[in-house]
Amino acid sequence: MSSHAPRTFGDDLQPPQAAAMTLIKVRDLVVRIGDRVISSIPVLDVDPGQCVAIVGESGSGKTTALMATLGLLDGAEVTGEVEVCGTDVINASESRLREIRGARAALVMQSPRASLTPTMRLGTLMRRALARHGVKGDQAARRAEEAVAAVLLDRKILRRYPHEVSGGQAQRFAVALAIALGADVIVADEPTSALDVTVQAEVVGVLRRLRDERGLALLLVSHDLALVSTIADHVLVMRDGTVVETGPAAEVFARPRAPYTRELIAAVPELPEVGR
Amino acid sequence: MRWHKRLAAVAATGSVALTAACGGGQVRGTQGTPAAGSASGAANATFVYVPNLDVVTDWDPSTSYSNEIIAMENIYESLTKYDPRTKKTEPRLATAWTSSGDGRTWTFTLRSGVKFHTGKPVDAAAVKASIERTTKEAGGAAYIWDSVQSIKAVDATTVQFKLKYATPLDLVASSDYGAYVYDTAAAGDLKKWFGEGHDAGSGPYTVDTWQKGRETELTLKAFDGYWGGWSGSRYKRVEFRVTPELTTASQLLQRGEVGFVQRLNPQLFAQAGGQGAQTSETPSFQNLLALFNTTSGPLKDVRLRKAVQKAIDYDGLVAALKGSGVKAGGLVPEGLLGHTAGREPVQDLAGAESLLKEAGYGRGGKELTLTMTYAQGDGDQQLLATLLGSALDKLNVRLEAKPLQWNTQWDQGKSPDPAKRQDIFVMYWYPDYADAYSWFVNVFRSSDKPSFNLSYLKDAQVDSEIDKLPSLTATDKGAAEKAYADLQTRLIDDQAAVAVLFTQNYQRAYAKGIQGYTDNPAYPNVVFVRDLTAGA
Amino acid sequence: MTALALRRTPLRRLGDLARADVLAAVGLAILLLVVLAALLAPWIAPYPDDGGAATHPAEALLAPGTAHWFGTDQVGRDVLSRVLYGARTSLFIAAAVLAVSAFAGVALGVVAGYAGGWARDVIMRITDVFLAFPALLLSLALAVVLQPSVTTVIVAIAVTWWPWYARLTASVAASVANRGFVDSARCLGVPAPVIVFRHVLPNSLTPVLVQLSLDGGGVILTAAALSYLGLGAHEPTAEWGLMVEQGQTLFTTDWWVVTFPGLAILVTAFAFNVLGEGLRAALDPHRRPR
Amino acid sequence: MSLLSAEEVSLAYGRTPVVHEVSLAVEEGGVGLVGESGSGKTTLARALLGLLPPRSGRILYGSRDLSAMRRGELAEFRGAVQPVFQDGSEALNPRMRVGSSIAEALTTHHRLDRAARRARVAELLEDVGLHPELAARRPHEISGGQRQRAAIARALAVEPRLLVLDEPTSALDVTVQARVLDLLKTLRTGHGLTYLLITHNLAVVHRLCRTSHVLFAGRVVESGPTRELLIRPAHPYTLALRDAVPRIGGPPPRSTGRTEAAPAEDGCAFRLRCPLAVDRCRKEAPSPRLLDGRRVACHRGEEVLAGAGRQ
Amino acid sequence: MVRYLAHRLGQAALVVAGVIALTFVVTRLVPGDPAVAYAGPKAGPAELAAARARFGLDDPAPVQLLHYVRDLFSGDWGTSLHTRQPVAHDLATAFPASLELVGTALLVAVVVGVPVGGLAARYRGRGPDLTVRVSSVLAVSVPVFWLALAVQTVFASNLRWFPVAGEYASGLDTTSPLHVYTNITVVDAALTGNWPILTSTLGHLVLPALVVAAYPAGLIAQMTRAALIEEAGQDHTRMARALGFGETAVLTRFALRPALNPVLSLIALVFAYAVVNGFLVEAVFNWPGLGRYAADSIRSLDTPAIAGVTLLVALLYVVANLVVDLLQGVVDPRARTR
Repeated sequence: MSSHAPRTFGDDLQPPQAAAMTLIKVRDLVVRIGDRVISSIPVLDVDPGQCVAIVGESGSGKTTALMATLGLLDGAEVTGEVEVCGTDVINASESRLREIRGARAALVMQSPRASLTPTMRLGTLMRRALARHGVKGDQAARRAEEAVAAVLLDRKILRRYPHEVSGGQAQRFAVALAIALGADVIVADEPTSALDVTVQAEVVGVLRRLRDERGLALLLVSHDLALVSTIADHVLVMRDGTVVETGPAAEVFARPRAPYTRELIAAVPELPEVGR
Repeated sequence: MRWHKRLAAVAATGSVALTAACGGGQVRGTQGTPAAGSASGAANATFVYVPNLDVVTDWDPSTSYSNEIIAMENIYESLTKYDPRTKKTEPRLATAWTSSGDGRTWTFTLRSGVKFHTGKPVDAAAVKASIERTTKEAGGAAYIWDSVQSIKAVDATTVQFKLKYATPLDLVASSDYGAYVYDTAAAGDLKKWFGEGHDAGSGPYTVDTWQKGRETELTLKAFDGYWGGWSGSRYKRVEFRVTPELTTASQLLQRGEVGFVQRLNPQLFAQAGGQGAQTSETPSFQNLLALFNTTSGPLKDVRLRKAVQKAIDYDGLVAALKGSGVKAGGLVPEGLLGHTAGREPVQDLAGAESLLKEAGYGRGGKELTLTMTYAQGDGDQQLLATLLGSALDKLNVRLEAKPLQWNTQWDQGKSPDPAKRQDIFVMYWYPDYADAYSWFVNVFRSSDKPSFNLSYLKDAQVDSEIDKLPSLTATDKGAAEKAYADLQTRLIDDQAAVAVLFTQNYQRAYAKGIQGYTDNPAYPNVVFVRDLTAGA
Repeated sequence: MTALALRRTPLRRLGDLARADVLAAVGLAILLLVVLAALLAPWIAPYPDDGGAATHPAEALLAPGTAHWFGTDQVGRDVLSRVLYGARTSLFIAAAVLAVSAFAGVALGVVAGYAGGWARDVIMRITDVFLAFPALLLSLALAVVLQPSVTTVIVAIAVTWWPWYARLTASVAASVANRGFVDSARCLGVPAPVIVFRHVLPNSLTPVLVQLSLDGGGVILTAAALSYLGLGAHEPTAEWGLMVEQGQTLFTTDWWVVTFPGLAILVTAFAFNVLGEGLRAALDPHRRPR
Repeated sequence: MSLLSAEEVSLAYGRTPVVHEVSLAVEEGGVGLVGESGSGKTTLARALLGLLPPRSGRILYGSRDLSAMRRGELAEFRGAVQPVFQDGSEALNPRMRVGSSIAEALTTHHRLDRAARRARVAELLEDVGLHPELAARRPHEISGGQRQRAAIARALAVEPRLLVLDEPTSALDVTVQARVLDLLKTLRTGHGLTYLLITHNLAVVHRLCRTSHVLFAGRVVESGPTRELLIRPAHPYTLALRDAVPRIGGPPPRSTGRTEAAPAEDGCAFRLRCPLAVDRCRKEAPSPRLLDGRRVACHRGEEVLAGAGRQ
Repeated sequence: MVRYLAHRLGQAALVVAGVIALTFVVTRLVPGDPAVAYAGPKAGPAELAAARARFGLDDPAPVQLLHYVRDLFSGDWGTSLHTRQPVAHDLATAFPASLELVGTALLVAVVVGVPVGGLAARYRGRGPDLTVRVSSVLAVSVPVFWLALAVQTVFASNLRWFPVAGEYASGLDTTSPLHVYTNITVVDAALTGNWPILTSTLGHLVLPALVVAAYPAGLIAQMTRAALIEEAGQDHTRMARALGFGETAVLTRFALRPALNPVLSLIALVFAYAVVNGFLVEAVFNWPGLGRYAADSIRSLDTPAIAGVTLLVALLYVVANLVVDLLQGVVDPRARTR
């Protein structure tokens, strides 16, 4: 018995229809190592089609919070309430979590090529991931090709090894994995900070399009305020493990309330203003 | 020139290897054809001999001078055979012999009706041809025939030797090396033919299979036409299974996989005896000598030589050997003409101490450092090194005992530069034929370039007495006995050129069912397999 | 992990390691015991004379008992005393080999790593040649040439061991040479020898230290094998490999003569190996074992 | 005459060519070298520091060729040109105390007694906004921003005229980055420094350098006044770079062309990524030419200036 | 890839040249007169001179080196002083048995080491891990000559589970003679369907192969564990977990192949070492391989034979390294583009 049947919308990759429920719901999340609180988030909700960004500098606990939502933290004590697509992540069994990972909530990591298994062709990785979640044979092949196309990659890429693709391609392929598996939400940890600025623009463009066209939700962690300001609907600013400010992105960037937020915004070096 | 030949040899080897690799496949060990007799031979009893070294290095009966004796003595025969119990030679291929009064003419009467494995008869001509070829090849132990001036085949069964000087030729003819009689016309290129593992002997067995490097290196099968016949339950096959590790050999014996183990250590020997194997313990003709440097270094001083001689714990050494050695009574082992009873040395630390003191050393005196070289890997010599070092230590003498490869040890001993020579040289000595002369002429006769006289002794009186030994032995055994006794007193007591540490004991272990085994130390390690019978 | 560990002084690092890794702690403890045994052998050995030239042929091959816990050998020496004294020989050999080969290897390796170019090529090809010979075999050939002795063992093993350090140091030094502070020193005009000694060398040593502790076991095993083959220490030196060799034919009859020195080798090599393993895990996770 | 210049310099690592016939001059007001990963900017910086001999072309300090310098001259060059690298922890020997690292720089060119050395180290630390007590710490015991400041202090110790800054802030958090940039600005006037800044960040160049060179695949594709370059790029690559930078309150970043295409082997290296590429770009590699106050290597520079390539 | 291969072959050739030169130097340094070793201890001066001339020992060293190299390439590895056979022939006879032993041992080492290392990595820090770590370190720490004696005494002598020594029961040569094609007994017996010899050989192989396997198995287990743990901390395995794979699947399906790379280079390294370690074991188990030949040559200062064995093993090492480099290309696509 599988509590999580393959998504029925999957084959033609239509966006989830009646997804009115909150995809990621965090309440009073506290992550401790020993006695030290390394990350705490009182409230966080990611709704379908929404991009929520956690912003902060190194050591602010933003990545920890992100990994906690997938139940991928080792050696840390996690308390509070984390619900991903209706599943209580903190108390769920490992096997239940494995059903969610990838298929409902997919991860995109910072290092583009290192996050793909070096000895595996991308197509093999895709096939194994699909098989893991019950999609096999022709259906899997079709899904793979559609997903790759959705992130503007040539399907030839499925025959390549990670070291044969560029960073931007690798990152887009990671997104394609999420699409193919039918994930509702992508959890991305600094997905563009290892990329050149032109490539970053491209990846962000793909993410934006998927959100707009398919209602894909995004939980994004970044230190780059400027980048966040161009994509996020909702922002949490973190510092030293706590959230110092939260609110709709437009609000936060236009009228930052916390002094730290103001400092962060002021620190972003400015380009000369040009009419584009 | 030379390397062209070598190239050809390589090409030949290469093609053999190739044939082996892609041809029809050789049958292991039997040089291409399975021995016809071997299949039925399984029903007959096989005698499995366990040597600890490779058996064959040289198949040529004229030049053979190594471990292969254990096989050769079963394949080939000499004119006479030495019996240590009677200290006399006995008939083998010769049934009788006489010598002239001056010991310079010897006449042997041959056994009739004896055939070589090649089918030819063993006659006087064959004897003459064999020994002449041996002399001509001049390898191995060929020197034993040095005294022979001419050989004459008087008739088919009578051979007469004329000698340059008196020599006990019956003893020479019983030599374990260089005395075989064989069919010299067995093949065109004899040397090469032998090298391929063929034999041309007259003995009870002939080569069946031989493959160097394999565990069972060599198997022999009975020669049906042997003159002694094959009545009774004799072994029709002999297998040589090379096993370097003593423990392994002993375990093989315990599990009944093998028949005879050439050498064990005393503990394993005792254990084998306790676990149902038969054992035999026989003093050998091989003794361990410590040669003292009489011409250079501190031991030039005869007092120090005597001190070291006295410091040696002879009894402790023999105790630690636990039966693999017995105390030596002089240079000549028991069982040989010239052995003198009552010469067994004893440790005398007080005597050593006072001699040392006299020379200014010892406790309270100067420290003395002596260098000693001995054979690496020989447990018994190592025991000596340990015990002697320990004894000398108490006398404020430091012993630097260096285990060396034989070549290295010997080169150092022979070094023209006296400063490079050792103070004490440890080595085994044994005669090629059962005659004590070997010790004296090789080890103690002076020579400008040292070869085996590694005490470097130069004593004209000793030399002249040594030179008289062969003719005395050939003519007047009583006088010979006395000459041997006098020489030993001179060398051991007066000159203190040598300490005889112990005579090795052969400790053999063999399977329960084997009957009729006796050890003949004149033929070291040899089992005369045909003399045995396989019991229950 | 690496950065964290680097922040500690060596002693505290060992302490951290012991706490983090029980097995490594055990190794460290055993090793300390062996070192103590070596240092205190004359005082703790029940028959100190037996570690040297003394012999008691009358008491040969006594089984373990109250008088001789580990029994006696062929010439009546106390095996326990000789095992304790053997620790001196083994540790001395290990220390000497490692010192010599690390010194030579690190010196050449640093030059190769920092200089690069043809100097690196030449040195690396030479190390390749030496590496092609298995340590035991080349040592064996050399030991034949040099005549058996403890010094021979040291020289023979060191000859086969230094290339590992040269290779290791060269690769580490090459990466250190590319780091900012080396460039920065070059830009200051600091002379090359000073750069090598002050900047490259100290920052290349951590993996060498790890390798040293891992190699302790290997050297002890190789030295024992050489002595076992009769090419190393000789009488009356107490050496474990030699003791096994001398007693090996007694395994089935007087087991204690072989078993205890063999165990001593095993335990010491084990201690070095677990300690080295632990150190590597803590300091240098990317090195491969040998 | 410029302080430091490159004349048609080509560089390679082993057999791989990295920089192709680049010419540039470091002048007062600061020069920026902008490019993405793999553009050869760091390699070029190493060559300009005299750490990597050019395969062809010359590096000139004043009018003297670095490769032909005598010992004394080289020492003078070393005293005048100093680097600051990306990561402060890289620039400082992790086994040396911060103070010793700075003191090493002091003693390489001057003889100073212990007390004077300590005083000078303290002074330098204060200059870069660090407490003198930090001299006793080791690099890993201080924060990233502090390390970068210490590295700057070390470079300043020899009283150089030119600092080569290789991504000086890219490893730092934004707030720290801002403070270090401020420090660099202050030091420039205080110490009479000229900067050669190597970065991928257009905004940082804009903040520190009057002139900029844009590097693509080891070639300078456009150079000129930074502000001009950013407001009105004449090379499609400069344009793409600028448009891809996200800005708070600005439009979403835009990508043009195929970013993953490798540099072309023949013709214009950028042509495979260029939305404006025409047949000529394949046949003929554009050589740099003057256009509207800048040098640009593009056949269609005029059209880019006129607004082609943007939507 | 082709250029890389050419480069590697060039490097290997250089190493081989160095190996030959070094071997030559070492053998020239051997004390004692090789002529004496050949002619025998009681040989006279004339025989010595003849032996000396035969081996070209009177030529100056560079000429000797030249001849040495020339002879090596023409297949003449000299003549052994103690077997009096061409060394090349001796090696060809002895080596297959060693290969049989070491090959089996390495097979065992890989078959045991990799899964056991994987098990330890899977249960890192827990019981199985500790057990594997302790036993693998024990395996690399045990003196092989001692282990051989102990194993033989216990399992062959006392328990009688396995034969004491030898390659197969010696009587079989007569009852079911073996047709030799490769000289590797197991292979030949299997090829020709010689079941008695095959089963006997396999039985005889067990103990020595296990003893030889101990060291490489321990190393391989350690290496596999370390490499897997390292891979398990890499981003790509975290990604695999985030795709919903369980820990065991992550290790076996994602981490294992990249982790095999260092394990492979280790096997090349260990191969030559196992051959030499095998020498010590061969002596105890009376295995008719190179070890006994080497031991005899050393005992008798048989310079050409020592040089031959040394050279052979060094060449094996070079070849093993080449093979592993190629294998790495198979296992890890990144290696193909070097």
